[in-house]
Amino acid sequence: MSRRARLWLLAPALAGTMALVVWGFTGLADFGHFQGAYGNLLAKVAVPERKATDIVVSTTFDYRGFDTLGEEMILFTAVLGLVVLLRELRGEQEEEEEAHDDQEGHAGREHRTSDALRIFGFGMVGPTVVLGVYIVTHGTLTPGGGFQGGVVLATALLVVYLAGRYAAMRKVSPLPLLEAGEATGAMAYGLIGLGGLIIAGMYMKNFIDPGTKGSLLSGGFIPLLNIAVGLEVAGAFSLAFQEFLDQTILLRGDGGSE
Amino acid sequence: MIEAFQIVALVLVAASGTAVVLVRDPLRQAVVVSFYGSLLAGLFFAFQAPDVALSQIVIGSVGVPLMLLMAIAKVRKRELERERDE
Amino acid sequence: MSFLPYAVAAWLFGVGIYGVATSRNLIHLVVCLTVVQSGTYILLLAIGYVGAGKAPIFADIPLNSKVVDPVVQTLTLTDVVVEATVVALLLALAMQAEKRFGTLDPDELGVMRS
Amino acid sequence: MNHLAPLAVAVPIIAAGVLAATASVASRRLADIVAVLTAAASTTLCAILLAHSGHHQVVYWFGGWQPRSGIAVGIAFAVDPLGAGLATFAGLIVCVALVFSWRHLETISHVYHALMLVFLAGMVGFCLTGDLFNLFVFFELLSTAAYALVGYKIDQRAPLEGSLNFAITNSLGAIMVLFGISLLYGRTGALNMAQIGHSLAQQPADGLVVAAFTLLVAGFFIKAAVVPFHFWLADAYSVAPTPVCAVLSAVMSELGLYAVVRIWWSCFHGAFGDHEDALRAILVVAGTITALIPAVLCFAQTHLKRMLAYATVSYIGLFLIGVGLLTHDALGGTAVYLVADGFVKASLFVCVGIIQHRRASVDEYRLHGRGRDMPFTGAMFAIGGLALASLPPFGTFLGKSLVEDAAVKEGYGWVIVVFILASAITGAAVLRSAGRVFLGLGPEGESEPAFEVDEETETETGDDEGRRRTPFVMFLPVIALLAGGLAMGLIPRLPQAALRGAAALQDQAAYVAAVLHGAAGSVPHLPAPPPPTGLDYLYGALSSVGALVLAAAALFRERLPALVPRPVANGAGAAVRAVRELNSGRVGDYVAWIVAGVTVFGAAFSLTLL
Repeated sequence: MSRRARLWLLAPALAGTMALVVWGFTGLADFGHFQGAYGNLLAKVAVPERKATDIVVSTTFDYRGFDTLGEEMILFTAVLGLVVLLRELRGEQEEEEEAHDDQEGHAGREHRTSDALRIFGFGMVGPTVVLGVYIVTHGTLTPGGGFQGGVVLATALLVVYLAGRYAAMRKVSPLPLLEAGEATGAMAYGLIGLGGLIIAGMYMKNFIDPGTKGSLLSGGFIPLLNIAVGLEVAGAFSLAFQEFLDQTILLRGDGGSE
Repeated sequence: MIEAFQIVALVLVAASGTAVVLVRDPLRQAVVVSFYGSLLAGLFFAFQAPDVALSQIVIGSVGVPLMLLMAIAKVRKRELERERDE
Repeated sequence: MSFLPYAVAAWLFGVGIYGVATSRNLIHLVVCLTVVQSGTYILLLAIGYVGAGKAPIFADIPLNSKVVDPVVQTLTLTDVVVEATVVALLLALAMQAEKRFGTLDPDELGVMRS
Repeated sequence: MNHLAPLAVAVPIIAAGVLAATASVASRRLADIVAVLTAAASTTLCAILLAHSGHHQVVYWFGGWQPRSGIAVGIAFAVDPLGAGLATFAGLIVCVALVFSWRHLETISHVYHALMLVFLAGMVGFCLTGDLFNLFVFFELLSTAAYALVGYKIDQRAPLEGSLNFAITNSLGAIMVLFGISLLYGRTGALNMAQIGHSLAQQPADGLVVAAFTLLVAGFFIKAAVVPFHFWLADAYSVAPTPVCAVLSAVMSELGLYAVVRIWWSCFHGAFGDHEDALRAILVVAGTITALIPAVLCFAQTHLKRMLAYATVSYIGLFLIGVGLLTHDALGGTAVYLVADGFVKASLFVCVGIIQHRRASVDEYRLHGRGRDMPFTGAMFAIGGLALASLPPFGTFLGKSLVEDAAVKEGYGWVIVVFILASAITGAAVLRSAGRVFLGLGPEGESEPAFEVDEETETETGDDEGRRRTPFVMFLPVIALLAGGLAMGLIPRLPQAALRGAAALQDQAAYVAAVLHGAAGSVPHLPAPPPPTGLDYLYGALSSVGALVLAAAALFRERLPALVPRPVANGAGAAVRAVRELNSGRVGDYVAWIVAGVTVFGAAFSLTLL
């Protein structure tokens, strides 16, 4: 189809689809007047039952914890996919390495980052990691949890990259270790679920005493799951960033010679 | 029922979402989409969803735009190489 | 006015699909797909919003407070992560495609016809 | 015993994690063995579940969150015979594919194995779940694995493009599904399918229900590749590694249809039940179009994998007719048909994989006569072609007869013509290729330059020594798969069991009672359907003989007298070319077609279902 023909097809089709969608939306309760049986029930029972103050987290990890296992696996699979799709093939690899050596010869990009930025960057790593760990571990109490904290942890690695250089980042986080950590996090979630089956007789059953409301360890196995997810997400995003960086690493080196 | 700041956030999101689609240059788009991600996060706060907002900040306005920038950088570099070869 | 959140969700759905269908650049296309997906976030959260309700976090509000629906927030969390994974995979594909085809224009790929 | 349900998903997931975590230390062979054993274990679990669900619905609440006064608190697996059967079938095909991959894809194999196991976990979870959002999660999980697997051969252009088109269109489908789920949640405040169905049935349907139904159906039709949502399929299936093709074509597409069946009977039947006749008409017409147009495109192909890809779409059309008849005997028959055809199509893909391994090409013309010294593969390929044309006593024949009989009962006797035409044309395409490649029949021809394929072999052990004979691990899957296709037609109690499973799936009241109130509803007892009659055998013979005649006509066109007047033939040729042109390889076009499809289905549903 020519682009013009495509537009002729798309215009009425999209109009029709939009009309359908809007028509559907008019059947929804007025904004702010929702009364969902499921949500109302959870809002009532979740805190007494699970002691975790953040109901979104107890829903994510306990009541609907199985969804989150699936979501974990989607992330895990996507990273496997990145490893597959961005792998360097034989021959290509040598090419890239030659180019890389070239870049080393040009004194690399180490000198292109100003010292001030480097010091600032290294200074930022610590707080970023602490923030990430904090968000992961306080998931049951306040907004946040394994996902959000995990991504923050992964960006700490990027800070290393911004501040220093790629080689330093690789030294901090060798790829096989990251891969193993990511896979372990994903597996750990499934295994904790299995623990529910073995200890409490039901897959994904919360087999640890929920503790008292407001304490860091409330929510039973929710903090454990948060840590598993944090590990997985941190590993996954670090790997994703590195896979993309692997591809872009030469850019900075070239920049000088242009 | 709808609050004024929610209306403002919604209108901003709709406008910047449209801008994301209409900006056809990927590099400029990556900047716009990062802005869009932050606006969405703000909207989620306005909808009383701080957990989602936090995710949106780390993923929508940092994670995804970073991946985009890296992808664009790689593509630009190859374009330059191709031009040099010609 | 109370239809506005739903209208915005529908608008993002439509404008995103328009972008996907007419895109001349794969990276641009991937971003347009995220716009379509962001329509689902707004729809879900708007559905679950309760007027004058608080966030469903009982750290410092009494247990019987009126809160917004927690389930939609859980769903949206999953949705946001799913979006990131799809973006990562599609970008990887786009970059490899650019490497092999020398172009990012989806209309110029077309190895396979008929 | 119920605990087997979560394990069927958890086992492959954990094994995938182990494989990925130990990637740098474990050997390739070990990974092969672990993967095959894991897939076999998951298959066994599903098979046991299948046996149990034959007695009563198996309901498993994750985390032990039983529903409270009819409100689901957690996520449930609600296992019925058809879902468990499809999951078992998926496991079997993945096992066979993993055995076939023994010699495939030497580089970074551990990732391949992990991806296949996740793919399996996604499909199994998709079949077993009773929660709508969980269905979406598994939909994304299996799709994500599939995108990566299709694009596995990144050194070639076609797989990248196929994977891109696949990923973009299917992601759009997933988003539509999510919009539909959101609408349903907004209406019912529930995610459990039984609860949604129960709640929707309480009040008359309106625009919201129609829109939700359309968006969900369209999203799943994209996965199933129903016309006009089908364009991506040929691009993806013709370029994926052979073992992946087998799984995609035999199981994944069919899952889209299963989801439509699931949501119709569990969620929407109560709301739209009065308008069943209208929906039946819409689905049968859509199925007819999906069966016939791709069948012609299949016949016009010389790229063997692309040919089988179009055959897959054509069969999806036939299954859609069977599903769309909306009766338990049609659905049971479709289940038999679907599994038998899945076995056969997987065996055909594996045969093509063997040809590719030995001759480094998948183009019919380039392979002309070069398969003469591969009599066994040739024989299997030809038998597969006949089975595709529903030759008795293959399971395809049995399934087709069951669906045809059900169609006659519903007053849709004319669809028999569609079944015969589609199965004869797709079978003929395979037989023609078999004749050309393995017997060297017909004149030599130029392969169409319509699309350039990177002609390379996938098997990386293939030095000249390795190419001279076919390894045993490649033959074994072909035999096993064809035997499976044959067994589906011969197992005595199978049709009855399938019909009972279908009746159980369609009993919404019993489903709600079992899921939400823990009732141990029993699966209804039904008499065995009558065995195929003489008329059925006549239809089977018609399609088989028709396939042979059509294949012969294509091979010996020059020697035939001109039966068709030249202008008519030219016109038909131009029409076929025009239809082929629509599959432009451009994802923008595909998206436009998808949106058009949503509009058409949406209009049809809103005009008839309210």
